[in-house]
Formats: sequence, C-alpha cells, structure tokens
Amino acid sequence: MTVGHDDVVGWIRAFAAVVEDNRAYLTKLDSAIGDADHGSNLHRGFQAVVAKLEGTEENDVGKTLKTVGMTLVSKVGGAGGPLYGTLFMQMGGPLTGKAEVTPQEFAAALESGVKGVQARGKAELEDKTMLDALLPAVDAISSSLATGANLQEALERAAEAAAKGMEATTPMVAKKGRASYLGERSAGHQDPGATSSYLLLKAASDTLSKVA
Amino acid sequence: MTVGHDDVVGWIRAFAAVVEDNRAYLTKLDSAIGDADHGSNLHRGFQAVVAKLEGTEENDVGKTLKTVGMTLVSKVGGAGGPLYGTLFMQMGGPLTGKAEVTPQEFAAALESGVKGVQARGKAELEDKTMLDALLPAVDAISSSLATGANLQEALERAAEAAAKGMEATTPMVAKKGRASYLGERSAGHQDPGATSSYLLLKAASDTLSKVA
Amino acid sequence: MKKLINNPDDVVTDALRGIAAAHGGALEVAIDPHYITRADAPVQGKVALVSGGGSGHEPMHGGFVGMGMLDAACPGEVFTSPTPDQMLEATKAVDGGAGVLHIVKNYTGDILNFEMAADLAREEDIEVEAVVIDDDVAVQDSLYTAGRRGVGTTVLAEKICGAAAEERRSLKEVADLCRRVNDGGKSMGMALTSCVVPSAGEPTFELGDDEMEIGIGIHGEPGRERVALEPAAQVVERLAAPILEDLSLSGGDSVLAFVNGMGGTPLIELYIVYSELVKLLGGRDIAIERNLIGPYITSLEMAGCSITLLKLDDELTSLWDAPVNTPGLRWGA
Amino acid sequence: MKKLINNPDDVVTDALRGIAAAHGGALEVAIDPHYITRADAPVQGKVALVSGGGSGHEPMHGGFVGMGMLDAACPGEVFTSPTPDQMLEATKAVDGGAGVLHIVKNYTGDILNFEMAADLAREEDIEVEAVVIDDDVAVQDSLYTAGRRGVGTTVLAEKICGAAAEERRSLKEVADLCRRVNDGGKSMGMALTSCVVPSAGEPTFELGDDEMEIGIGIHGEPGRERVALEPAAQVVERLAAPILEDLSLSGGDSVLAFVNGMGGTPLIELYIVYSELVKLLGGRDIAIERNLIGPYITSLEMAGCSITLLKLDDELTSLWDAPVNTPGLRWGA
Ligand SMILES: Nc1ncnc2c1ncn2[C@@H]1O[C@H](COP(=O)(O)OP(=O)(O)O)[C@@H](O)[C@H]1O
Ligand SMILES: Nc1ncnc2c1ncn2[C@@H]1O[C@H](COP(=O)(O)OP(=O)(O)O)[C@@H](O)[C@H]1O
Ligand SMILES: [Mg+2]
Ligand SMILES: [Mg+2]
Ligand SMILES: [Mg+2]
Ligand SMILES: [Mg+2]
Repeated sequence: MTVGHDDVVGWIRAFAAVVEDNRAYLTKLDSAIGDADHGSNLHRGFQAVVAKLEGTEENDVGKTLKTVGMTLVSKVGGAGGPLYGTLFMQMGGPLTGKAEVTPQEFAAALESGVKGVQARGKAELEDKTMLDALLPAVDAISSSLATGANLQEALERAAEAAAKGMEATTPMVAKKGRASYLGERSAGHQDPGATSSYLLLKAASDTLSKVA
Repeated sequence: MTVGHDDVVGWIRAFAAVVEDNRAYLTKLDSAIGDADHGSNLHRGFQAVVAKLEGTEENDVGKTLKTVGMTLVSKVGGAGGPLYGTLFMQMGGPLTGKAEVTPQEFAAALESGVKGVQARGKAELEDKTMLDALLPAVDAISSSLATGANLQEALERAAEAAAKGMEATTPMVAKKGRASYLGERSAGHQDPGATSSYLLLKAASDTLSKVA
Repeated sequence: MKKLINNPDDVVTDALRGIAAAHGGALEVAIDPHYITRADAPVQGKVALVSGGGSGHEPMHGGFVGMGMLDAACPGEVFTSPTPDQMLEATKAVDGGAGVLHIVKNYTGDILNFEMAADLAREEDIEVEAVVIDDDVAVQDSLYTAGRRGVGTTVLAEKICGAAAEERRSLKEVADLCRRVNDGGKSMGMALTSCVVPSAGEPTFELGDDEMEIGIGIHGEPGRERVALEPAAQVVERLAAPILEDLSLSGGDSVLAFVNGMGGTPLIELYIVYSELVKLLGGRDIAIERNLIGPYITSLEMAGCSITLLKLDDELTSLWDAPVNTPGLRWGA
Repeated sequence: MKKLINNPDDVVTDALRGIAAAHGGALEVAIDPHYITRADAPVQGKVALVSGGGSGHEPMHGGFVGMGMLDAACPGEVFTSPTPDQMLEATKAVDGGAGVLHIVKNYTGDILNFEMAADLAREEDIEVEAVVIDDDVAVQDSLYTAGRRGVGTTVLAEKICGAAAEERRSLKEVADLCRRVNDGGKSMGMALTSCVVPSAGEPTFELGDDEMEIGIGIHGEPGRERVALEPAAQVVERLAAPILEDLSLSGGDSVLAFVNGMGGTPLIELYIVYSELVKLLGGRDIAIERNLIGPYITSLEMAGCSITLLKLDDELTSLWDAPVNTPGLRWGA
C-alpha cells in the first residue's frame, strides 16, 4: 500500500493525456474570463514533462516531482506555469530521497505543494482560482486518511471535493488572476485553473487508486 | 423647339437627383470590378454642381456647362471626375454665348463632349467603359435628327442606345480603367461608368423632351 | 461597418485635422483643398516632390512628407484620386524654383487628374515632370490596357528620390532616378479579408473563411485569383515567384525587401512572412541588403500583405540609407 | 482563422526568426530560450532595462530594444507571460554591472515569472529591481484583487527610463523614475472586434455587428461593458473621461497623449481619434505637449484603440525627446 516512483510517473503521464484531451475545453473556459491560453499552456508544459520523463533512470519520487515542477516553470509561462510549477516542486521537497511513499507522506507532500501555490499566488479560498479545487481536495485526503480510509478512498474523496470546488467557482466573482479584471462579469463562468486542478486530482484518483 | 438655359439646368438637376437615388447602386457595381466609390464620387460632384447652380444669374448655356465640368473636375476625383468634367467642359465650348440652342447644336455639342472623354481617357468602344454607353448614344441622336426626328425622339433613341451599350458591357473583358486589373474576371459585371452615362442620357430624354 | 469614425463623409477631413494637430511643427495641412506640405516648404533650390492618391493607404502619402522624402501630398477621398486643384495648389506651395516632380501611381484617375494639374502648373510657369509607378506584377501589362497598378514601389521611390532631391540633384536627374526605381521594383499583394470603404459601408468583396485573394491591389479591388488558405511559406512563394521572374533576379543580386501590411494584419505576422521570404531568397542566393517591414501602403483595415523587391546598387542603397524625417519613416534625424 | 502563419505552435519562433533576419545589425535574438537583446549588450556601466510579456503585442517589447530604450525583451508565447529562464538569461546577457531594471506589466503570470527570475538573478549576484506598471483605469483597483493591468503606459515608461539609463542614472533613480511614470500615466482601451489567439483558433469573444467593448485589455480579455457602436467623438469621451478623472488633470496641465492602435485598426482611424482627443482636451485647457499615434502595444489583429495620457513635466519631456533607435520607435538617431 505505498506509492512507488513508477506510480507517480504514471499519474503525471495520465494527467498529460487528460490535458491533451481537454486542451480545447480548458482554453474555451479561459476565453470566457481570461485570454484563451490555459489549455495550450498546460499542454505545452506537460508535453515537455513527458519528454523529460521519457526513459529516465531516476528512482527518487521527490526529485522527479521537482523535475516536473521545474519543467513546468520553464515551459508554461503565464500564471499557470509558476503556480503548477510550484505545486510540484514543493510537493517534491518532503519526498526527496524516497523511492516509494506512504499514503500519509503523499498526502502531506500534496498539502505542502498546495501551500506553495497559495504562498506564491496569494489567493484565498473563493477568489475563483485553482485553489478552490485544490484546498478542499487536500482537506479531503487528509481527513479521509485520518479516519482510516485507504489511499483509493481518500483520492476518490479528494477528486469529489475538487469537482465540487471547481463547480463552486462558477458563480464567484474573481478576485485574483486575469478574470478579476472582469469584476462582476466574471460570475457565471467556471474557472479554467480550478478545472485543470480538478482534472489533476481526478487523474490521481484514476491512476493511483490502482496501486492502493 | 430650342433648348434654353433653364432646360439645361433642369437636365443637370434631374441627373443630380438620379445620381442621389442610384448612389448605392453605382457603388455596388463599382465594388464588383472597381473600388466601390463611383456612386459616392458622382454624388459628391453633383451635389457641388447643384449648389453652384443655385440662384445663378447666368444665362449662357455654354458657360454653365463649363462651370458644371469644372466643378466636377475639382470635386469628384478618380477617373470619373476628369472624364465627366471633360464631357461637360467640352460640351460647353461650342455653346458659349448662347442663351438657347437648337437640337442640332445640342447634339453636336454632346458629340464634342464625348470626343473629349475619348481624347482624355484613350479608351475605345468595347473597352468596357462609359464610352460604351456614350458613343452609341451620340450616334443615335445625330442619325435620328438627320432623318428628321425631333429632339424628343432623338433623345429617346439615344437613351435606348445608351441602355443597350451599358448592357453590352456586362460580358466584356475590361481594357481600360480599374476593372482592367481583373482581366478575364471583369467579365460578367456591368460597368459602373457606362451605367451612370446611361442615366445621364435617360435624364436628358426625360427632362429635355418636355421642351421639344 | 465597424470603424472609429464620426461620419463616412468626414473621414478624410477629420483625419487631416488629427494629422495637423499631431505633426504641427513638421507639417502644414491645408483643408480646402486638401493637401499636406513640409512646414519648411518651399525649400529654395531643391526639386520638390509631390505625390498623392486616394486616402485609405496611410501612412502613404501624407505620412511621407518631410525632410528626405515628399514635399507635399494630396489626399483624395477614400480610394479616390485627388483632384487637379489639390495638386496644383500643392505644387505651387512647394515649388522652390528647381521644378516639381509628380510621383503618380498608375491608375486612370490618378493619371488624368495629375495630367490636368501638371498642365495648369505649367501654365503658371512651374516646371513639372511626372513619373508613373506601375510595379504590380499581378496585373498583366499591355499597350492596349490601363497597364499595371502602382503599389509598394511607390514608397521606395518616394524615399529614394526624396534623398536625391535633398542632394540638390536636378529635376531631370530625380525623374530619371524615379523611373529607374520603378523599373527595378516589383510588387505583389494578397488579402485574407476585404476592406470596407466608409461611404459604401460594406465589404468590397466577400471572401470565404477558408479563402484568400491573390494579386489584389490597394483599393479592395478583387485580385487575380481566389484560392484556399495556405501557410505563410506558400503565400510567400505565390507572391515572390512572379516578382523574381519579372525582375529576372539571379544569384548574387542584392535587393531591398519590403513586406507591407495591408492595414489589418499585425506586425507579428509580417515578421513571419519576412522570415519565409528570407528563406526563399536565401535558397536562390539573392541577398537582402535592406528591408522594410510594416504597414506603409495600406488598404484601410484589410488583412493581408504585399511583397516588394527592389534591385539595389550602391547608389540606391546609399540614397535609401540617407536621413529621412517624416511621421511614417524616420532615421538618421 | 485567417492568419499569415505556418503553424499556430510556431508563431513566436517564426516571428523571432524574422526579427533576427530583419534587424541583424541592431538586435541579437536567442531562440532557446527566447529573448532579444541589443547587439551591443551589455553596455558597461549602464543600468540595463529588461521587459517582456506574452507575444501578440508587437512591436512591444522586442521592437523597443535598442539604444535609448530596452536592453532586452523576453517574448512569451502568444498572450502568455514568458518563463523565468528567459528573463534570467536576458538579465545575465545585458547586465553591465550597474544593475538591471525589470519593467513588469501587472498580470499575475508576468509578476510571478519575473519574481522567480529576479530571485534567480540575485542568486547570481546581479542587482535587480522590478517596477510594476498598472495603468489601466478600466479595472477597479483594490488591495484584495490582482489590481489594474499594465497597458499603454508601459511603452512610455520604457522610452523614458531607457533615456534615463543612457544618461547613466543609477538603478534606484531609473526605478524611481519608472514608478513616477506609472503614477502619472493612465490608459483605457476599447475593441470593435475580438482577436483570435492562434492556438485557440477562434475569437476570444463575440461582438455583434453593432456592438463595441469598452475597457478591454490587450489580451482579448472582455472589457468593462459592452455598448452600441458610437461615433469616434463619443468613444474618445468614454476612454478619456475616466483617465482625466483618475489623473485629476486640470486646466493648464501638460500631457503626452498616446493613441494606440490594437493591431487591426488603420492609422487613418487613429488620427480621427486623435483629432477628437485634441478637441476634448482643448476644451478643458489641457495642453498636449507630445503625442504618439500608431499601433505600439497591440492585441494581435483586434480592431480598436486605447488612449494613454501621461502628465508631463520638463524632465519627462526631455527624456521623451532624447534619441531612441529601435525598430519600433526611432528619432534623433
Ligand atoms: N493568484 C493566483 N493564485 C492561484 N491561482 C491563480 C492565481 N491567478 C490565476 N490563477 C489561476 O490561473 C488560471 C489561469 O491560468 P493561465 O491561463 O495558464 O494563465 P494566464 O492567466 O496568465 O493566462 C486561472 O484560471 C486561475 O485558476
Ligand atoms: N480610360 C477611360 N476612358 C473612359 N472611361 C473610363 C476610363 N477608365 C475608367 N473609365 C470609367 O470610369 C468608371 C469608374 O469611375 P470611378 O469609380 O469614379 O473612378 P475610379 O476607377 O478612379 O474609382 C469606370 O466604370 C469606367 O466606365
Ligand atoms: Mg490564460
Ligand atoms: Mg471607382
Ligand atoms: Mg476610385
Ligand atoms: Mg495567458
């Protein structure tokens, strides 16, 4: 019941495929309240990540996650690049030196990644950003694991919480990011970053639950 | 059975009104094989002409026609300005000093105007220009008068000939003017200048026949 | 019709007021009739250059008035050649005693109106020469037709002849030089969209979402042929090949390459076009010695571009490099 | 999507190749990662100015690299802020020992990426200061939001601070000056049409034939409100009034007036807008001491314009007038 290096790589690869499939959708969401690039930004970044991971000999979960983060930072740009980059870099920190990690370690690392996003972007819950999906998801994993759930269940709860958080962004008036320029007109549209964050959690639940 | 100064002014005024009514139509024809300005060009010119003729004390048919021509030259621009300007200026030449003119004098003056257009623009029959309406019209007046018709009949024949000439421009491949740049693609469109020239003759037939 | 204008009939006058206000120290703008001169005109002893044509091609010609380029420009109504009285007044205003060169684009209207103006100016004892620019290889040339249109080479001729005039060359020399530039410069253009003439209010032609028009002029005249959209590399091939053929350029030759925007195409695309042109000419061993990239002879808000190649020699290159100070082109001053 | 491009993914790289070929003597273009520097960089002892942002705003920023303006520009993907490694490499390439000023437009992405780059540069012992431009009065400012966007004032800040850096002013002085320009410059924009981001392939927003969007940014972001089309005079009123209010300009003040084209609006319309602005400011006894009219900070092929007013004093005016030699802005050199 531990998450190995290959499992983490599998999660990242699965998310890259999900981003590819949802590229147009994410960009469409970003057209409504942003600048129509969120899908292509993430796609460019995760293509580079997949190429980087190709045939790697690496076995260190933490190092690999940092590589993912650094690749995103240097390939994505926009708000998404530094934010997702920080997520993975900070998540890698506590996992450095480990070839496999326990569910608790995984959950704690994810939480540290999300805290990094918050520190960098200075957004709060209900600012209509990716944090509206990430924060509830992190809470859901921790509390599930604390109440005895296994990783599979915890990740399912997390994906559900992220989905709810994502949906909840629709009526919100954005306070951070590009959508904030729209003021009241930002209400009525789902946030693209919250959507990609939900997809990231969903990919975790779909792939990592197999190992659990 | 002579054409007086007021009659000539009436013809010009009538044509100005016809141009106003056909402004969009002439521009539309010019869109297809030109640059979408023939209607607004002539309209601008004849508005200026009408303003110029307003409350004039002039009684000299030739002088008035020259004023019309000079006003067109200085207000229209494009190909239409110098060509219609020349038409009226040259038409005015032989009529200078006359307060009223005979049908024969009128016909000869019009012919001299059309010759002026030809000299200035160097176009031939079937080059798909206003001359395709003007040349047959001039022929029709002269030959009608020569065979004993009155001015009314002669102008009707002229307008009919101009109409035919105008319609005949449709299949032609333009050799002069802006439509010539289109080469073979100019075929299938009626020439805007031939159309305005027909309208000029039609206005003559409608207004001057009353005096005849 | 979506335009930042007040009234279709006032477009040219309103824009001229803006030009007058913006470039007060450098240009003088006459409103009736419309013409623009250098503020320091007439420059005594210098051949004066006058050009003009329909409006809607900005910055041409008004934006090219100033030291090292035109002495005066006559803007007609949108896409309509100006009238002889504009050219006559402009010619009189800038004549510095050394004669006046009329640079005329080959359109029936421009030719006829400039001819009339030159006749009138000569009656007032001003020496006038006219050179006709007819560089558009999209149009087939023939003795029996109106011939080729004047397009991109006009900008280059105005710059190069302007520099020659600043050197106090004679009217005959500047006119000959202008003919030489016209002989060595050829152009071809294309459109992705039509433009809308303000007084017409609707697009001059309709193009499908997947179509482009090759061989267009600068007045929204439809072009030579309509084809399916293609990548920039192929578009450049379509425009450059007929120019290369017409100029019979060959390996070792040097050119000035001018990638012009039609008004609605952003600079980022013009640089992509230029990079394809560099590849194409490089493959034929033709050296681009100088370049000009931007919207200089436009067709209102039309999306599209034109390419002009001018064969260079040392004289033309050094005249091109000479200082120029106009709202539209400026360097060395 | 009708664009003169090869492939949506190659737009920026292809355009950079064009820029490199066109301005070989003056600029150096690095392709991996993307950045553009003055060919003579680093200029020893001079504060270096680095800016950057998403592509699609040409000539900004790459076209403003050169003597008297930027030392380097970092172009991101279209409408996407560049990445820290671009800024880091550019910063290292231009540092002449007197420190580097990052001029950053206020967008979350730009801020975050420039912050990371500055941290990395400082680790390499380069002194870096960052100034954020946030001049768009269409956006309401608040401590709890991302604040106002950086738009037209960026161009003016780059020119003015570039001149100050040429005078060898210190990093602190140039940064303070930059903040002063940001405080005194305010902007507002509008769109008649949306633009199409190449990788998205369709318009970012849809506008009816009789509608315009007021208060747009430069990324095809929808604006403050959507209203019916109006004549240029009213559009100018809508854009200028909030600026005047925000700057609390009053009779006797002097300004630089910058009428910017969004990419798809031709110059003739920008001059009409300018002539209306002259009337409006004249009516309030505000003197336009300097002006800039043209497409300088664009939004791909969007039709529309923005107005920026910068309150002038003698120092700013003389720095504005100082020589500049870049592909996009050039005078006195
Ligand atoms: N300050 C912030 N904190 C957290 N997330 C943010 C912040 N600003 C923006 N975002 C997220 O970034 C998303 C947009 O990403 P993207 O489109 O890639 O960047 P950009 O806005 O620069 O184009 C938004 O939908 C939002 O979820
Ligand atoms: N050389 C010529 N001789 C006679 N008529 C001509 C000649 N060239 C053009 N035209 C006429 O002028 C008309 C176009 O006029 P107009 O649209 O006002 O001018 P422009 O072509 O300059 O826009 C054409 O339809 C044609 O009938
Ligand atoms: Mg975005
Ligand atoms: Mg016409
Ligand atoms: Mg015309
Ligand atoms: Mg973006």
